[in-house]
Amino acid sequence: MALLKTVNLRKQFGETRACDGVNFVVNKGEFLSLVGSNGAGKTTLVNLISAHLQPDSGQILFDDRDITFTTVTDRIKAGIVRSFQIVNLFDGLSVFDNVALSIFSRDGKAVQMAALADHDYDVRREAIEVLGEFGLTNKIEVPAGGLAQGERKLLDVAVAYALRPRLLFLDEPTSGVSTHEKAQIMDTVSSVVRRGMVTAVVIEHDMDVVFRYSDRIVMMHEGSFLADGTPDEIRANKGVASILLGAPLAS
Amino acid sequence: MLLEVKGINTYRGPAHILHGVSISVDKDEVVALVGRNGAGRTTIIESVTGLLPVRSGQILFRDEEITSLPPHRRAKRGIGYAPENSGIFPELTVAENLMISRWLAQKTERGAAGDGNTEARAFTVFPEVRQLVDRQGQNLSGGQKKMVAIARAMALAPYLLILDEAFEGLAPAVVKRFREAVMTIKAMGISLLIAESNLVSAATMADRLYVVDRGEIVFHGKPQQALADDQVMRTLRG
Amino acid sequence: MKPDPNTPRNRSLLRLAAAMAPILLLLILLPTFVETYQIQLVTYGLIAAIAALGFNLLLGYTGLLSFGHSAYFGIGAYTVAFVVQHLGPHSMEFYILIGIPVVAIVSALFGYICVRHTRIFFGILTLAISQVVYSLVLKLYWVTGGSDGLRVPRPALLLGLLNFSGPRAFQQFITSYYYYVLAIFVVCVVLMWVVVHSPFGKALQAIRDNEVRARFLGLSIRRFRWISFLVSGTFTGLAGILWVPLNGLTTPDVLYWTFSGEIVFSALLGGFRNFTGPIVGGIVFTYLKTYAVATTEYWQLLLGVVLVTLVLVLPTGIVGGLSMLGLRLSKGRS
Amino acid sequence: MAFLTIQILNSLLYASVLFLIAAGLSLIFGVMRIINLAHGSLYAVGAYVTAWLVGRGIALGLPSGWLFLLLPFGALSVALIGIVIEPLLLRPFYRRAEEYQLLVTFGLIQILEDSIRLIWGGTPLSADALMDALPIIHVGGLLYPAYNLVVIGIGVVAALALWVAIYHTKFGVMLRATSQDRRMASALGLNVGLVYVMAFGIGCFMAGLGGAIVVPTQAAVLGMGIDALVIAFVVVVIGGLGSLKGALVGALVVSFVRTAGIQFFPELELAVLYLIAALVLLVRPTGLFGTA
Amino acid sequence: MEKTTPSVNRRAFLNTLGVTVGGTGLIGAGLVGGSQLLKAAQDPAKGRVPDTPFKTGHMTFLTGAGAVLGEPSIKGHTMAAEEINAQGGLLGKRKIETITADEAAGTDACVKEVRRMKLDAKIDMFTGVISSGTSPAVGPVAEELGLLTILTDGCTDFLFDKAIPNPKYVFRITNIQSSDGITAAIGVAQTWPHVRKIAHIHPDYAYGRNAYEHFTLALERLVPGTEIVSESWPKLFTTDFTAHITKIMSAQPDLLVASVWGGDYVAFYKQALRYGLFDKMKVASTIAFGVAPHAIGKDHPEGVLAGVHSNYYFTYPGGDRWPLNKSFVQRYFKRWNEYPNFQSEGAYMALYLLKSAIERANKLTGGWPEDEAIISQLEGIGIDAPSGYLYMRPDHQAYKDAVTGFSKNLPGYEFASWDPARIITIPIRNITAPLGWPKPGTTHNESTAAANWIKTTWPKVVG
Repeated sequence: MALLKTVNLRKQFGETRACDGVNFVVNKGEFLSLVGSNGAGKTTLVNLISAHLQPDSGQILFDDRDITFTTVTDRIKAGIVRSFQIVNLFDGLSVFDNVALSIFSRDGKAVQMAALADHDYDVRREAIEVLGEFGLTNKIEVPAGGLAQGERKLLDVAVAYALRPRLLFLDEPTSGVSTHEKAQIMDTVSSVVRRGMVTAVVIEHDMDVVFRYSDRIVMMHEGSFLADGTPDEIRANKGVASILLGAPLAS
Repeated sequence: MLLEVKGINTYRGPAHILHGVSISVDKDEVVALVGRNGAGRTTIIESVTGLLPVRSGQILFRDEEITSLPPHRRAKRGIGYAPENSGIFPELTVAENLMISRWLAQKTERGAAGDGNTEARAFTVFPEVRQLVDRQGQNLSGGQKKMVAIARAMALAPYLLILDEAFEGLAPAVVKRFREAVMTIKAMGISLLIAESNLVSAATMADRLYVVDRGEIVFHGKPQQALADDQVMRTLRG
Repeated sequence: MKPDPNTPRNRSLLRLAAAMAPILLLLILLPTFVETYQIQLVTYGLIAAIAALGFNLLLGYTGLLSFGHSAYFGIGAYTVAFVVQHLGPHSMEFYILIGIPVVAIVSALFGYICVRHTRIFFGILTLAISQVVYSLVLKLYWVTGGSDGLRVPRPALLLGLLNFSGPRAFQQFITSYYYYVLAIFVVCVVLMWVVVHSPFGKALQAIRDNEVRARFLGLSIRRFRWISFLVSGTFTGLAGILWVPLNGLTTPDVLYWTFSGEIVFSALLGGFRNFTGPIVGGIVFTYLKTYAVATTEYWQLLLGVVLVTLVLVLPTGIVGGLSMLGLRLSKGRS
Repeated sequence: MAFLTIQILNSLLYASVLFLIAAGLSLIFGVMRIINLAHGSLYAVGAYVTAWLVGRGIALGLPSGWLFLLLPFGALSVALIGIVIEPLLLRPFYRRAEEYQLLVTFGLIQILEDSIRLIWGGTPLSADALMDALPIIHVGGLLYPAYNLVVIGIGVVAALALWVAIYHTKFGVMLRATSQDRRMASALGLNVGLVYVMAFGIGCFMAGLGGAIVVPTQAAVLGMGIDALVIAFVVVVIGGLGSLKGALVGALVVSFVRTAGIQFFPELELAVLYLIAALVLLVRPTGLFGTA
Repeated sequence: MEKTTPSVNRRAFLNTLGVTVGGTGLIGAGLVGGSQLLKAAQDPAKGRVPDTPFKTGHMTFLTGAGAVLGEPSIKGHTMAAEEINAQGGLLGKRKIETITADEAAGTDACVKEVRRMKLDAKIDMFTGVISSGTSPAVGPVAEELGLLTILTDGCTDFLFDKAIPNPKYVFRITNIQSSDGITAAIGVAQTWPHVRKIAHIHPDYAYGRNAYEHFTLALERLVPGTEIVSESWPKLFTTDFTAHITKIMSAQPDLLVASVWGGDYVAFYKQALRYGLFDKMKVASTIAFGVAPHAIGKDHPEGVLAGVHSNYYFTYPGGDRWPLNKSFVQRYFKRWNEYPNFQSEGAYMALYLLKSAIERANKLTGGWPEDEAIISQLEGIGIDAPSGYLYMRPDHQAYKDAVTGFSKNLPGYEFASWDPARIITIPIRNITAPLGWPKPGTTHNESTAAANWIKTTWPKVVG
């Protein structure tokens, strides 16, 4: 059951083909990893799907509906949500506000001017619940700018998750954190996502993480798909391993 | 030692990025800094070039302390630099991009030696650049920009050339061309410090390499040792 | 410790009230122990504070530096003057009733144009538009009185309950008007406080901090900026409305770009990253300018030096500097 | 026809001075990303210094031809002020939000305006001896002072010189490199601090030169700087901040529109200028020739 | 109305207006004697007079383009205070202390300043003000504060016509603004009755509008059949007039009427001179020589009707005919190394007017007089001034002869001054609405009482 489909998606920057006719399928309910070396085109693909970039050609279908030319807001409303590789938080706002804002925005309450944000108990309850799921309960009053790197990563996912997406893209949710934090983050993220029955696509470098948490792994190289399969299938694929370690394809 | 970095701590804004990093580059040596995105390679490089101030630690270049010198004074002492995004001035022609380095080279000991035409050496490395001199920076392709960036750093007549992700986003054939260039440059008596995310690629060029992870040097040694080191491989994969 | 989802973590409204109570009490008692002149000056200060408060919704909370807020202040002032000239009752409530919709509409119109840009381009555009208004008011002599401006006599307050005539009318008016402005000021502070703590206010701050991410929360950035502009302009316009009867007349001076500069100055002086900063800044600037003009013939020089020095040594403004000091002191103690 | 010619010359005269002010303003913005609100006041300083020097020169009995040698000094003195101001007052603010830079130069206006009064007082200073050193020429039965042609000439020469300096000299390359990528420029060995001082100095020199050449045709009066700033601002907004070509085209547009305004619609002359600026901003926020 | 306007011969009408040329006039002057102002009061003050300082607040342009008029104002005020203090002060006891305020801080700041001076600095009297924009702003403030005020300029008709129609505390000793335009029109009618095509250039604010309107009104009666061929309204504090000048010249008028003043006028005449404007037409100005005399250069063309705001020029009354002026000019020059202008004289006289009123009130009541007593003495007071005879109407607007002249380079001065043989004086009562004339908004809706008065009472001349 395909939730998302791209058809021959292309995007070129100068002479670099960041997305070279990609046909990408995400099935409902799966936890999928997108892997590949730096510059393979993973982030570009997510940017295209989230309407951060416009494709040069090709089609994007969500729930069998063509959304290629819809806006960011439309796609969020449809349920396509993403986080960012470099943590993108509202540093001047508290941890609580960061998450609450997602809920306000989702519920169309963000335009309310005459109500105190802290006094919306429905939103409050939900925000605290979400933060609880991500293990950030003790930090709710801290400004997001004052969090440690690992917590920022978690909050970044929490902000996206609070939008209650149907399809969640996480761009390197564990980059820049220590190994043991990494496991913690991935444990938290994957359990929350699975519990919430959210379809998730994770861009990730760490193959241990990828193998451990993914239902399916798609590998990109130079703008196109190189491999697609379960962790076991990918593990067995020799080409993949050499690419990831940086050897030229031919060798 | 040509370059000695001793236990530097560097911050980006409030974030503590480098934790006591020490590296060195010797004369006639190609040294690679290997690490994943966000590991701290670029921060090390910017600490060496002076674009980021270091909080503590020491940087010596040709046995002189340069820790608190501004970037332009370091460049004049012979540190050439080609950044990750190549840093080509978009509204300057390639000739003008090269000129800046050439003028400065005339004021340096090394640049003044010989006929002073430091561009000529740059052109021997990348003859293609000669055809591009009238183009504006913004009209170059990514690969061309990278070539010009290296040529420009060469025109400075450096003792040390620092390349940050010099091969990123290049077609395999072009990468090969760049690797040869590195060897040519080394043969000219210029040491290189190369930042790479790709261990195998780095290993083919470097005499020595450092593996960086989370702002620390986690491995230091010959490329073969690195490739053989399971821990290193794990770090680099994730 | 698990936070209780049913209680706001800081009992924010109560805290605001607690913080304001002593200050408010002081302000209420003020006329009993200072002279008319000081009361008048504080009234000017409160009005400047309202203007800066409005301005800061854009700068501090939305991250847009307007260099043309004189336009909204001036339009508020001129609206009152036109009402006085062409419509009947000399009633302050009537002025406010007519004035606020006018400044709101103008702010909405200009804001719609201006929020298409950000950063320096936004600043320049607001500046240019305010200068168009200024030059029109200056040139349309027969309508606006040109550089002479328009006179506004003392209005009656509270639906005509308070009228002022007779020998001590001025003193009586100042005292009454002080309370009048104080009341509106308190309402404005509370309103603005609610706005910046509302979901809308949070969204503005989110947009300020990170426009890209805000867009990926599904917020329509431009619309939020526009509404923020509208609210901001309206507050500043209200300040203009309140200012005219106190001043007795309005001239194109309040539309000139240097007056916008003074509003910016006030906000930065107090500290634009604080809710209270612009309020403090507005009042302090009123005093600063008044006493600079009074002290020396070279008041501009004095003001300029004070400005440059303040910006150099107090980068976060008075309130920012004080809270930093407070933080350091409390840290030192513990 | 003669009147038309004179009005065109008048516009060019005005454009020439405006260009000098606006080009300086634009140059400083282009390189340093600072909008120098005190730029008009620096122009006024140029006018005052020149008028004062000319007055001294006459008192010392300098022959009138020699007085022309004093013109550059008016401009140089302003450049000198700029060279002092930049490292002292502006440099601490490069790392801070742009609001603060605006505010500092706003404070600088007040300091400069009052300093002028402190030094030279309130009576207008005149330097018309320079104007009288040159003949009045006949243009189709009308008179036109040759000095005004000199001003136009200086404007043209300044525009050319600036163009050559920026596009065809070593310093120009450094200047453009710095304006495009400050970090990279310094990593390549350019002393960015020095480039900034020089760019600011040159910008101030242009403003001072504008003041110096305009003062013989008018007089140095208090407040001349504030007015000049607002108009120069309109020029750069129309032409595009940071663009030399923009300053030139903007100066011409403003001058000709203003002259047409005076001649045909005197009631709306000023408002039309701001309106044009606002419209240009709406359609092209970066001005006709600016880049973001 | 127009049809019934009677017509008379121009020469005869100018005679009935009392226009004299050559400065032989000096109507209503007191005895020609020593400089009476400087003399100490003949009798010692009656009663107990405190020796606390008498605080005055003097507001004028200290900064900006208006400072060219503000500096003479402050100098005149200072000199009068120094002279009076040298005699021991007011009533021999109270030294005059002055605080100043900058009019350039903006009309709105001026309002605040007047309040501060009265309520915070506790001044006893307020003087000064130059701009016609400031006086209607601060006049009502002074009234509501009950602050004794003698405005030394800020001459707009609007002040007493509309802003404070029934002043109690505010007096003004400058000639009323409408007399500027009318004086210039009379000068034109007297000298150049054959002009037909007229061009105008006025600063675009109240003063320029008023000058334009009253000049035009008066000239209509004095020289019927003229036509306005060009109008220019430069912004106040414009310095580039070249486009305006070319526009004026392209209209080929016989006469240019200008009310551009201060630094603006200096810039204007210098540019107009080089464009040959003065060769192509007559020029009449209401306030050309109103700046500090030395601000005008030797290069100013001769034969221009160079008004001084209908107030005072330091060479008139000249020589020994009016020693009061001669000695005033000498003392002023000694003190400040420059010649006084009308602002100097106005500010100077304001203090002497006050001194005189206080002395008279003291004689009547003894002790330091109340404000009310001073006010009742000021109303209707007559006093010799450097400019001639100064009379304060009971409605608080002063009368003094309107005066204007023609520019000429005289030996002995570093600047162009007035041709002594061609100075025109007009008794002010003949060119302004008389006491009690209906104010605008009562029985008529003209812009000023004076405009209504001219329209109603002036005949149209023929020949």
